[in-house]
Amino acid sequence: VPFLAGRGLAAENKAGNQAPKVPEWMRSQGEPILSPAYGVPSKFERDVVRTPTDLTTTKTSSWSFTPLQDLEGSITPNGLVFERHHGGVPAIDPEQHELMLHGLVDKPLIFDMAQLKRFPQVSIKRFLECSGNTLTEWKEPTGKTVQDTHGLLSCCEWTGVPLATLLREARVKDKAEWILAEGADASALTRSIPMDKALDDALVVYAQNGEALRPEQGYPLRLLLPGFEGNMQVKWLRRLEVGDAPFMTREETSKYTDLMPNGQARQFTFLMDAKSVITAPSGGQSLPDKGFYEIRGLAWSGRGRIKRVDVSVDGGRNWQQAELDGPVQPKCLTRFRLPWRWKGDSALLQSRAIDETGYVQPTHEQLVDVRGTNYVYHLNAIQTWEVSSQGEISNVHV
Amino acid sequence: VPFLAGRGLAAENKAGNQAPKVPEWMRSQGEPILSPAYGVPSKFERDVVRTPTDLTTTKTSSWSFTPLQDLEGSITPNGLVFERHHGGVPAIDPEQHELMLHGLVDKPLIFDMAQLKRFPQVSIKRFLECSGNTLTEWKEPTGKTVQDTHGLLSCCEWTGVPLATLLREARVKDKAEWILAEGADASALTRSIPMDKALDDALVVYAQNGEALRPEQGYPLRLLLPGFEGNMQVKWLRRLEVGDAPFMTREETSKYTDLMPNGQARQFTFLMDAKSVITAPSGGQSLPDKGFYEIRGLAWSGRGRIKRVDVSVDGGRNWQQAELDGPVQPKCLTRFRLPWRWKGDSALLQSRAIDETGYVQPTHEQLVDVRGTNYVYHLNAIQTWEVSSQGEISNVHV
Amino acid sequence: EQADYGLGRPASDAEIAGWNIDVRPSGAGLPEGSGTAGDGEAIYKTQCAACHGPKGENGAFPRLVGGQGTLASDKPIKTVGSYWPYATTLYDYIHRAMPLTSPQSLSPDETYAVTAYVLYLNGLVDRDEALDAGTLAKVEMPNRNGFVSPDPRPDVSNEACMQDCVQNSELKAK
Amino acid sequence: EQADYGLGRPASDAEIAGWNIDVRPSGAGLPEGSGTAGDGEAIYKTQCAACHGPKGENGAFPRLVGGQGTLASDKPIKTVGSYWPYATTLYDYIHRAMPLTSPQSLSPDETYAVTAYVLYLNGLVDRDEALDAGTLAKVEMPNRNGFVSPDPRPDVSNEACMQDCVQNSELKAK
Ligand code: HEC
Ligand code: HEC
Ligand SMILES: [Ca+2]
Ligand SMILES: [Ca+2]
Ligand SMILES: [Ca+2]
Ligand SMILES: [Ca+2]
Ligand SMILES: [Ca+2]
Ligand SMILES: [Ca+2]
Ligand SMILES: [Co+2]
Ligand SMILES: [Co+2]
Repeated sequence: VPFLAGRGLAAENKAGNQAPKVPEWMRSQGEPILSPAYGVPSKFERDVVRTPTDLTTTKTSSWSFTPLQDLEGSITPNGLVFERHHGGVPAIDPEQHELMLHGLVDKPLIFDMAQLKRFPQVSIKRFLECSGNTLTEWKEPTGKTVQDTHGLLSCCEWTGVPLATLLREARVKDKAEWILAEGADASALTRSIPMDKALDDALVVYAQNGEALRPEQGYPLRLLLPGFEGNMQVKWLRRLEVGDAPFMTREETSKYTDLMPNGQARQFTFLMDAKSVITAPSGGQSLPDKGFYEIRGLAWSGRGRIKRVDVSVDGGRNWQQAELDGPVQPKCLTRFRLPWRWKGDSALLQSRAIDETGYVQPTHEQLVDVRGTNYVYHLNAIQTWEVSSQGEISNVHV
Repeated sequence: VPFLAGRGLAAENKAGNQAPKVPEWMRSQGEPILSPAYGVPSKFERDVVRTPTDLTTTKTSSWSFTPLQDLEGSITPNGLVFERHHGGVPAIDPEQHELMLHGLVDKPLIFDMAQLKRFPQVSIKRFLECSGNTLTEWKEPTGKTVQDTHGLLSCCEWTGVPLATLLREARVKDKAEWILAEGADASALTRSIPMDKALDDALVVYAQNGEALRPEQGYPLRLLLPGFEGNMQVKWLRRLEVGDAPFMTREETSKYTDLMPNGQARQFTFLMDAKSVITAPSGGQSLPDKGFYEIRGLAWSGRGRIKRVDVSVDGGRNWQQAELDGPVQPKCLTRFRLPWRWKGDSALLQSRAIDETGYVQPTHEQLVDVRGTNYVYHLNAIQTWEVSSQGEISNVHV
Repeated sequence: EQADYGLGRPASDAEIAGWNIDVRPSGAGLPEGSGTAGDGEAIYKTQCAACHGPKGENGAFPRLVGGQGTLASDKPIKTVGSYWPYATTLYDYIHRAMPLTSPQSLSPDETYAVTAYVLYLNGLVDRDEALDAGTLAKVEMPNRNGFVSPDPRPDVSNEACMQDCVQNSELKAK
Repeated sequence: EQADYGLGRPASDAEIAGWNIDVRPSGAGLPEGSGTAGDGEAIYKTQCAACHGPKGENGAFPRLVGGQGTLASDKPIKTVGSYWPYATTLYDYIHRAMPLTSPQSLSPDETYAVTAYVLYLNGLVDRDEALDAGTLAKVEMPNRNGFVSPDPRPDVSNEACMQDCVQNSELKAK
């Protein structure tokens, strides 16, 4: 059942299984172990699923949203991690998949999966956000729920081998500056990766929340560039070519460039700026009655740790510092909380993140003043949820 | 594909999809988004499942093991969290489920799920281990894989309300000392919880790795007692009765008491002592060739943080300190790693954990000397994997 | 932390009574009713024997009878008679969980009777001894004092020797 | 960290050649072969028009043609002609990803031809101008200098005002 009675609760007769009666599920044996061997959610949670965008003509070059309103803590369950594909999800046989590393290296190499897994390994909890997350909200409030407005966002414990380790194995030449990463899907998606990131915390990962990557997240192998826009973290990774300049692929020229009002477009805007959103109470939900609620949300920054999150219930006129769930990790979803007593009058809920660089999450208006409304990507503005006096919650701009 | 060629790899013709050829999965569109809306593992990972014990006559009072050899990092994916049930898994409608809190309180209360989720919330990453984990290994090495020998062990980010918060709401009377926790399954399982734990870090949880609890882990509500044996962390929680003495339930008298050689049995042995095991290389796997391997494993303690893990490759004669994945959290699975070059001769791999209390994980022999071999529970001895000169790995006692 | 979040509703006495099924060593929680082993034999034969064996031994499911005196042996046999410390727990468990296929189906009288029968099979009550809220708690279980607490662990202390560590087995061999 | 884990095998030139399909702005990576817009029209009509429209406009899928001069307007139209900075990227992308239903199926000659046709539809090459490894990189794209880097952000600085904060909108209203 949703945290708030957002979805109509059938008022069917509930007395049957409640005190003083012995519930029916206590009066006969339940399901045996392994029902099934790889467990699935309760049938009562069948509403908690990814939902599709309605902006694309084909479902193989499209995206689906994580149900942030139904999630707690800061780990996204693997089955609900958002999708953004350009040529559909390939069914790759891991025993045939290989990674080719060549270009400005002394020793061009090919790795199979077993070899990649033998390298020294790193497990690290990092967010993944599509740079197009929240793109529907540039011009006017459009998404109904936080899944619609912010759902191209997830966070997993990723495991893999540092890209730097593979580069050392291949003996990278000095004049190397950029690396082309190429996926083994039908779009053979390619992005240019700057060498300093490759040698910093870039990973070639094969596991997600403890198990093998899911097909939609790049099984059996993908790139992880903590804090960078999702599109660069190439899924189904098959090739890394070391070069001395950007490769100027379609995804970093025609797409994932940010058009300014003057007609110029910003290129190589890799980092996801500090951002936050309240997930409860949020759009489409309703407060069943006056009284105590804990305002909860998520904050994250591609530039490191979240330092502070403030919450306002009056549309930004007054703010209170929220509590952060520790240990706060860099480039990772961070859960924030603020106790709140709703007295029944209308309210405007906002959250504002500050990261370790001191950067303060801007208002929608401040961003539009500088970037216009055709920027498409990197919309990290403060989100406002209006609570009506009836407790109905909607997406608004102030 | 397993990290090590443990399972026979069909030597089918792999050239078809490898360089220089264009793999078939790049030559046509892949699957669309939402295939399905709640994602599932790749078909190539269908071997990664929970496996059953063969020690029980009925599958509704039984247990299944987590495939630790196939997992990375320290989060257990929800579908692979181990099971231990006494009356099967009930299918509870969350909109009818209630929690009753009564006994030595001024205000006996009943909470529904929506109300429980509105209380101030805590999300915390903790291990869950059945106190019967590794019980097959008391007398002689029996389990083939680390899933067999140590698989009643998982670790999730749990979210719920502190039990102390609910107790304060009900105004607990001074002479309260113990709380009976009762589940809404066919065994109506009950355990007595000491009040100091209830007021410390005990939680009433409803979410696991971000989403609702899974049916096998207590959907929609369970108790979480970090560091305590799994049986006490009552699933499908329906009732908490505050009392002044232990309730002496069947699960804490007939079961979950530890028989000593002198015929006396230890009762209320709540805590899971510091323990560790190497998950790779481990039983049933084989090393494909000489060369570099990273020895990897898990360490955990019910008494707080893991301080150090040492690894031996000669059966305990010499040890090296392994590296721990940070941030090390208390009462949480902690991944450890040690680089190792196998030269092709036989080896005896062991790990030894030390927790923040200074307690050192004992040898099998030390435990048996004190507790005999009919103790059943709490076997936290050092595990030894023998690597033969052919690279085959098996479970042995030294 | 605020004391009162105003969440949750009062539990009525009737609601509590319906779910408050635990029985404590003092006998607290035992309902009205009674039964003798004699009464319980029929119930046991029809609802329990199929799984636990006609005499509470040699069934496909846990053995309920016998094993007294074996706890300190190499092959301890833990049953109601040899291991359980309280007869009240037997009533509690049978009522809440047995028969496996229909828990909480036995009435108080039936539960007293079949509890008596299992105790009787273990030689702990006479066939016609009536067990009820007053008498059940007085039944003396052989292993009443067989449990020790609080938890005496840590009960083993290993050292973190790092180099040329001598194995216990070698120590013993000397 | 040790330099050499001895994991992975050497990649042969032949293996690399099979997968090394990227084309860079310099023209590096362009294969042997050539094609004119004239050659490309038939390929476009049979393999592309169904999705992108007969003239690269008004198809169900992304518009490829037109939009020049709109980038600074309220309704910018980003196409190959109005937005792409390099013609070499067009070759690279068409060969690796188009037609959508059969990527990497076009030969070098076919790819040069249909690349030329898309450029032609945008008025950027003549119908009979042969594009090949030498000439493609020389095609001047209208929006060649339309991109700025490095990343100029942060480009907005908000303050963490806590009490009685004045909204921008109010500021403006004054
Ligand atoms: C369909 C099979 C079945 C039937 C019928 C059944 N039982 Fe059981 N019984 C079991 C199983 C299985 C267990 C072990 C439960 C567990 O693993 O927690 C058990 C456990 C018990 C125990 C606890 C044993 C111990 O030492 O912990 C008692 C006492 C018991 N049963 C008594 C009864 C009585 C009395 C009846 C009839 C009223 C009955 N059983 C009918 C299957 C059955
Ligand atoms: C079955 C439909 C289909 C066919 C046939 C097809 N395309 Fe596409 N095309 C698409 C889709 C869908 C996209 C957008 C892909 C994405 O979202 O990344 C696209 C994108 C493109 C782009 C990039 C547009 C941009 O501005 O980024 C070009 C250029 C292109 N196609 C050219 C062609 C050519 C040339 C052909 C024929 C050889 C062709 N297409 C055939 C569906 C098709
Ligand atoms: Ca529902
Ligand atoms: Ca960008
Ligand atoms: Ca397989
Ligand atoms: Ca114990
Ligand atoms: Ca009671
Ligand atoms: Ca190249
Ligand atoms: Co009853
Ligand atoms: Co080709």
